[in-house]
Amino acid sequence: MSGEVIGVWIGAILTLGIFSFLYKDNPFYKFSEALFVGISAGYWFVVTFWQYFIPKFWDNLALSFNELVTKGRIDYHWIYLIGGFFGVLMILRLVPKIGWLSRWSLAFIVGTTAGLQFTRYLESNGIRQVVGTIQPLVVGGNLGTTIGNLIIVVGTFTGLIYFFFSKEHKGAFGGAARVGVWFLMINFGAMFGYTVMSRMSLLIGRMDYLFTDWLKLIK
Amino acid sequence: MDEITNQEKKTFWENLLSIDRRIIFLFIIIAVSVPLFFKTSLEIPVSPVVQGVYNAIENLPAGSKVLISFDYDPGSMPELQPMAESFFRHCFRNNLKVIIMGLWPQGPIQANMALDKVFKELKEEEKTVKIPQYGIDYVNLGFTAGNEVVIDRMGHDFQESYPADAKGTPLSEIPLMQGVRNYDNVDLILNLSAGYPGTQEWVQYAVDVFHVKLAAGNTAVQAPSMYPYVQTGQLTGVLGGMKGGAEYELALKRPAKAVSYMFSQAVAHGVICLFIILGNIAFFTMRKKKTS
Amino acid sequence: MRREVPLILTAIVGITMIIAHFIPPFNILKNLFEDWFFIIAAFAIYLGILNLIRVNADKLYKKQHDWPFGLVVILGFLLITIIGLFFSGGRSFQDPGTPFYYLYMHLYYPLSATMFALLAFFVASASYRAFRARNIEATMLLLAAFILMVGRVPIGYWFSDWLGDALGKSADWIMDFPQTAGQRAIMIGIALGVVSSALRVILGLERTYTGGE
Amino acid sequence: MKSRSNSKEKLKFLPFFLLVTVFFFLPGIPSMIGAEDITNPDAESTKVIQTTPAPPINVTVKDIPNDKGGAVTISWEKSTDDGGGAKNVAKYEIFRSTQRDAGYEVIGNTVAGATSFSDNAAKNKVSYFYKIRAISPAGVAESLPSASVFAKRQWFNLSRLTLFILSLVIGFAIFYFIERAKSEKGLFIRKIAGLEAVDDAVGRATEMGRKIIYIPGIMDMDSMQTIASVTILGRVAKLAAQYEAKLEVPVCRSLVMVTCREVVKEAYLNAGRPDAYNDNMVYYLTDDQFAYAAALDGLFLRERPATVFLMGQFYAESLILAETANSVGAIQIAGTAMPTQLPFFVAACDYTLIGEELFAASAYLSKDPKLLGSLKGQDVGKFIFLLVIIIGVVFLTLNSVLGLNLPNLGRWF
Repeated sequence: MSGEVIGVWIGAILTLGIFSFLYKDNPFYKFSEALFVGISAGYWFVVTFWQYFIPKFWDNLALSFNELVTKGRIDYHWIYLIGGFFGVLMILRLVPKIGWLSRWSLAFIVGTTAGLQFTRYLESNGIRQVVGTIQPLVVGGNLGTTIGNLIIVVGTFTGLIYFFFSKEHKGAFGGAARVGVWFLMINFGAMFGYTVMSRMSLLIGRMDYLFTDWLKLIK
Repeated sequence: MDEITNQEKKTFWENLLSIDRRIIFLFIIIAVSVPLFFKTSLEIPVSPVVQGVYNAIENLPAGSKVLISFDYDPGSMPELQPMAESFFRHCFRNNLKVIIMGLWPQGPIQANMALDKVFKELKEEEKTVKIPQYGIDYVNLGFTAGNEVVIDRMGHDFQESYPADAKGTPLSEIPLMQGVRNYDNVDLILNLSAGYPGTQEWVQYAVDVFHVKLAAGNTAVQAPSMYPYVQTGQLTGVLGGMKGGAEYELALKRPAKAVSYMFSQAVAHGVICLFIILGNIAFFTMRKKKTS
Repeated sequence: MRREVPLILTAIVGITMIIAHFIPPFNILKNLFEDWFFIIAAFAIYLGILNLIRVNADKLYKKQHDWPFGLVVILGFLLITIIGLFFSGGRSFQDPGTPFYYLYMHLYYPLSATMFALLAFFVASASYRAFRARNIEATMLLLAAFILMVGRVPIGYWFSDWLGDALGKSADWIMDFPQTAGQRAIMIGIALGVVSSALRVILGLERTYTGGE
Repeated sequence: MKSRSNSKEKLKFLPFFLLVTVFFFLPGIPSMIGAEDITNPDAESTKVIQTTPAPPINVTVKDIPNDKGGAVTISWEKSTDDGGGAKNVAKYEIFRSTQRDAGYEVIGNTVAGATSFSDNAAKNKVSYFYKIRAISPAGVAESLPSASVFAKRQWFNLSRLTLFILSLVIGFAIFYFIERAKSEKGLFIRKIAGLEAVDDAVGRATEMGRKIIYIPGIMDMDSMQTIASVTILGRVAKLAAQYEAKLEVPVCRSLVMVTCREVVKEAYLNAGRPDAYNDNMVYYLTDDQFAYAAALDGLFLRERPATVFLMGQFYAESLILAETANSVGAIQIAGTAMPTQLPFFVAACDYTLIGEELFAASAYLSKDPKLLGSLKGQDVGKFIFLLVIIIGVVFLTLNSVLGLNLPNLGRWF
C-alpha cells in the first residue's frame, strides 16, 4: 500500500470517528478529539514559528546583526527587539514574583487594538453604511426600486432605534423599535436560510470523500 | 407540556414535537448521500450579483492585471475550490495576468491545487489557449502574516508585505511585477474568502481606503453580510457558496463540480423544509388541542 | 508602576494608532506596532502550549479518568511539532511532498473538515426547533428562512418554472432589501459599540485586563 | 435607574445640534481641494520616432496622494497596436528625466497591455518628466513627454477629513456623557434581557452544583470583541465568586488565556474570595477553530454545565457549540458582533446579545455611572447617523421629485 492509500484510510477512519459523536459520546470520538487537539495545537505552533516568529522577529534581527558585523552600522531593524522585549515580559508570567510585568505587554496589545479598530469600524461599518442608505425614496418609473429603497431606509432607521439604550422603548419610539426588531428577525432568518446551503455542501464534500476517495463507489 | 392533565397516550404529533434529533440526523445523511450516486444536470438562472463578478472579469481588456487573494483553508474546499478553478479558467481564457496571494496560511497551496487542475484541462482540451507561464502570465506571492495589515500595507507598496514571491524571487526580478507598486497598478482584485481575514477586510482596507475594484467568492454563510457592500458598490459582485459557484460556471459556459453537487443540496434542503413544515403543523395541532 | 504604567501605555499606543490613520508619516509606527503584536503573540504561544501539556500530563500522572486520551494529545502534539520544526525543510514546511504536508492532509484536514461538516446536522436540528410560528417575530424569522432555503436551490424547478422563478425572485428581493436593512442597522450599531469600547479602554475606564476594577 | 426627562435635559443637547450643524458643512472641503490630475496639455498629438507601432498616448502623471511621499504614478493609453498583429507591442519601457527634452533614462518596463506604472524611486520635491516607449518586433514608438510632477509627503490625509471630524464629534459626545455621568445619578438605561438573565444563570449553576463554562470567542486580543468579552468575564466571575459557583474558562489563544487569568483572579479578589481562585480555571486548548469546537463539545457532554456563556467573536463553530450546549440542557447566554453568526445564536440560544449590546454589556453589568454614561454617548452617535440619513434621503427625494439641486450628503464621505 502506498503512503497515499494509507493516508486516505487514516483520514476516513478519523472522519467516521468525528461523525460518531452525532450518535453519542464514545471512546472512538474521544480518541479523534484528543488527537485533533494535539495535532492542531502542534500545527499552529509550527506555523507560528515559521510564519510569524522567524520572519517578523528573527529575520529582522538577523538583518541588523549582519549590518552591524559587515558594515559596522546600527540600523533601524534593532527596534524589533522592543517587540521581543514585550514578548519576553509575557513569558515572565512563569516567574510568579515578576509575573505582573506581563500586564505591560497586555496593555500594549489592548491599546493597539482599540486604536486600530476605532477608526476602521467607524469608517466601514458606520459611515459607509450610512452613505449606502442615503438613496432617493422616489425613483421615477421604477416601482421596485422605489419600494426597495423605502424598505431599506425604514428598516435601517427603525433597526437603529432598537439599539438606543438611554430611552425607554415606549409609545411611538417603542413602536419603531418593534418594527426594527422585525427587520432584525428577517435579517436573521434570511441569513440562516442562505447558510443552510453552505453547511450542506460541507457534508457533501465529506460524503464525496468517503464514497469517492475511500470506498471508490463513485467514479 | 402538561403531562399530569394530559393522561392519554402520546399522539403522533406530540412525538414529532419532541423528536430525537438523531432521527433528523439520519434523514440528512441519507438525503445527502443517495443523490451523489445519480448523475443529473439542473438548470439554474444566473443571478445579478454573480453576473457582476462575471462581467468584472469579462470586461477587462487582455493584459490587465488581476490580483487573486486566497483566504480560505481546506475546510471550505467544497464551496470555494470550484470557484477558484473557474476564476483561473476565466482569467487565462481572456489572457489576463494573475497575481496570487494568500492571507490564510493555507491559501496559496489551495491556489496551486486549482492551477494544476486548470493547466491539465488546458493541455487536454483547449489548444487555442497557450499554457500560462510563471512570472509572465501569473505569479504566486505566497502567504504573509498580518491579516488586514497586509492589505493596508499593500495599498502603499506591495513590497512592504511581499519583498519576494513564494519561491523567494525578489518582486523586482519578476517581469509581471514590473511597475506594480500598489493597487493603482492592478485592474481588479478577486477574493476567495471563508471568514477572517477575508472579503470584509478587503472592503474595509482596500476598497474604502484605496478605491480599488473588488469582486469576491464567499462561503454561503458569509455572502449575505456582503450584500450591503454590493448594494453600496463597494463590491462589484459576490459568488455565494456552491450555488454561486454553479451559477458562475454556467455564466462561463463551463459546468463543473459545483453544478453536479447541486442535486444533493436540493434534496437535503427539501428534507429540512419538510421537517420545518411538519414541526409547525405539529405545533399548531397541539396548541389547538390545548385551547379546546 | 504596577497600575499606572499599563494605563499610560494603553492610552499612548491607542491614541497613536488613531492619529496614524489620519497622518500618513505615522504609518511607520503603526506598521511597527502591528509587527510587535505578532511577535508578542508568537512568544505567548509557549505559555498556552506549556499549559496544554501540563494539564494533560497531570491527567496521565494522576491516572485520572480518561487518562489515555491525555497521552494521545501529547503524542499528537509532539509528532507534528517535531516533524514540522526539524524534518520538513524549514520554511517551506508546507510544500506538497514534505512529511508535514502529509500529516496535514491525512490527519489534520479530515478531522477539521469533518468537524466543520457536523454543521449540516446541527443546522437541520436547530432549524427544526427554532422555526415555529410562535409570535410575529418568530414568524418573520421562519418565513424569511423558509423562502431563502427554497428559493436558493432549484427545488422549484421540479414543480414548475413559474413557481421556481417566483421563489428565486422573492429570495433575491429579501436579500437585497429587508435583509440588507436589518444588517445595516446591526453594523452601524456595532461601529458605535466598538468606538465607545475602544474609547473606554483608551481612557482607562475599563481595565480589568490589567488587574484593576 | 429611572427615567428623567425635563426641558433642561433637552437644552443640554443644544451643543450637539450645533456640532452636528458644523459637521454638515465641513465635510464638503475635501471634495473641493482634492488632488487633481496633471494632464499633458498637448498629449493628443504625438511624436512618432519609428513609424512601425502606434505610440502610447495621453501620458499622465500623478503624485500618489496621502502617502509619505517617494512615489509617482504614470498612466497612459495603450498603443493601438497592443493586442495583436505584426506590430504587436511586446512591452513598454518607462523613461524619466528632470528636464523636459533631454536626459531620459529607463527606470523600468511593463508587460504588454499595462496602462500604468509606479515610479517608486522618485525623490520628494524633485520635478520629473516621463515618457513611455512601446517596443515591438517591428520597431519602437515613443510618446510625448508628460507634464512635470513631483512626489510629496502629505501631513494630513485629506480624504479622511470627514472621518476625522466624525471621530472627534462622537468621541467628544461619549467623553462628555462619561464626565457628566460622574455628577449625575439615576441615568436611565433600558433593560437588556440577555444581561438581566446573567444573575439567574449564575445562581442556577450554584443550585444545580454544576459548572459555568465561559467561552470568550475564538479570536485573539487583536479583536475588540474579545476585549469586550474579557471585561464581561470579569463581571461574571465576580458573580460566580459571590454565588460560590464553579467557573471554567477554556480558551483558544494564549494571550486570551493570560488576560482571562488576570481578570478572573482580580474578580475573585474583589469579591473577597481570593482563596477560591486557581489558575486551572482558565486553560488553553488549541489555537485551531474546529479542534477547539471538538474539545468543547466533548467537555459539554461530559461536564453537563448548568450555564454556558458564548461571548465574543465567533465563526462557523458558533452553531456547533450552541447546539451541543442546548442538547445537554444548559442555559446559554450568547453575544457577538459577527453578523454572520448572530442568526445561529438567536435560533439556538436562550438569550443573545445582538451586536452593539455585546459592547454595552460590561457597562450594563458594572452599573458604574461613568460606563453607563458612555452608552448615552453612543446614542448621540446613533442620533447623528439617523439625522444624516433623514436629511440625506429628504434632499435626494426632493431632488428627484421636484427637480431641485440640493447637495448629496453621501458624497461628503
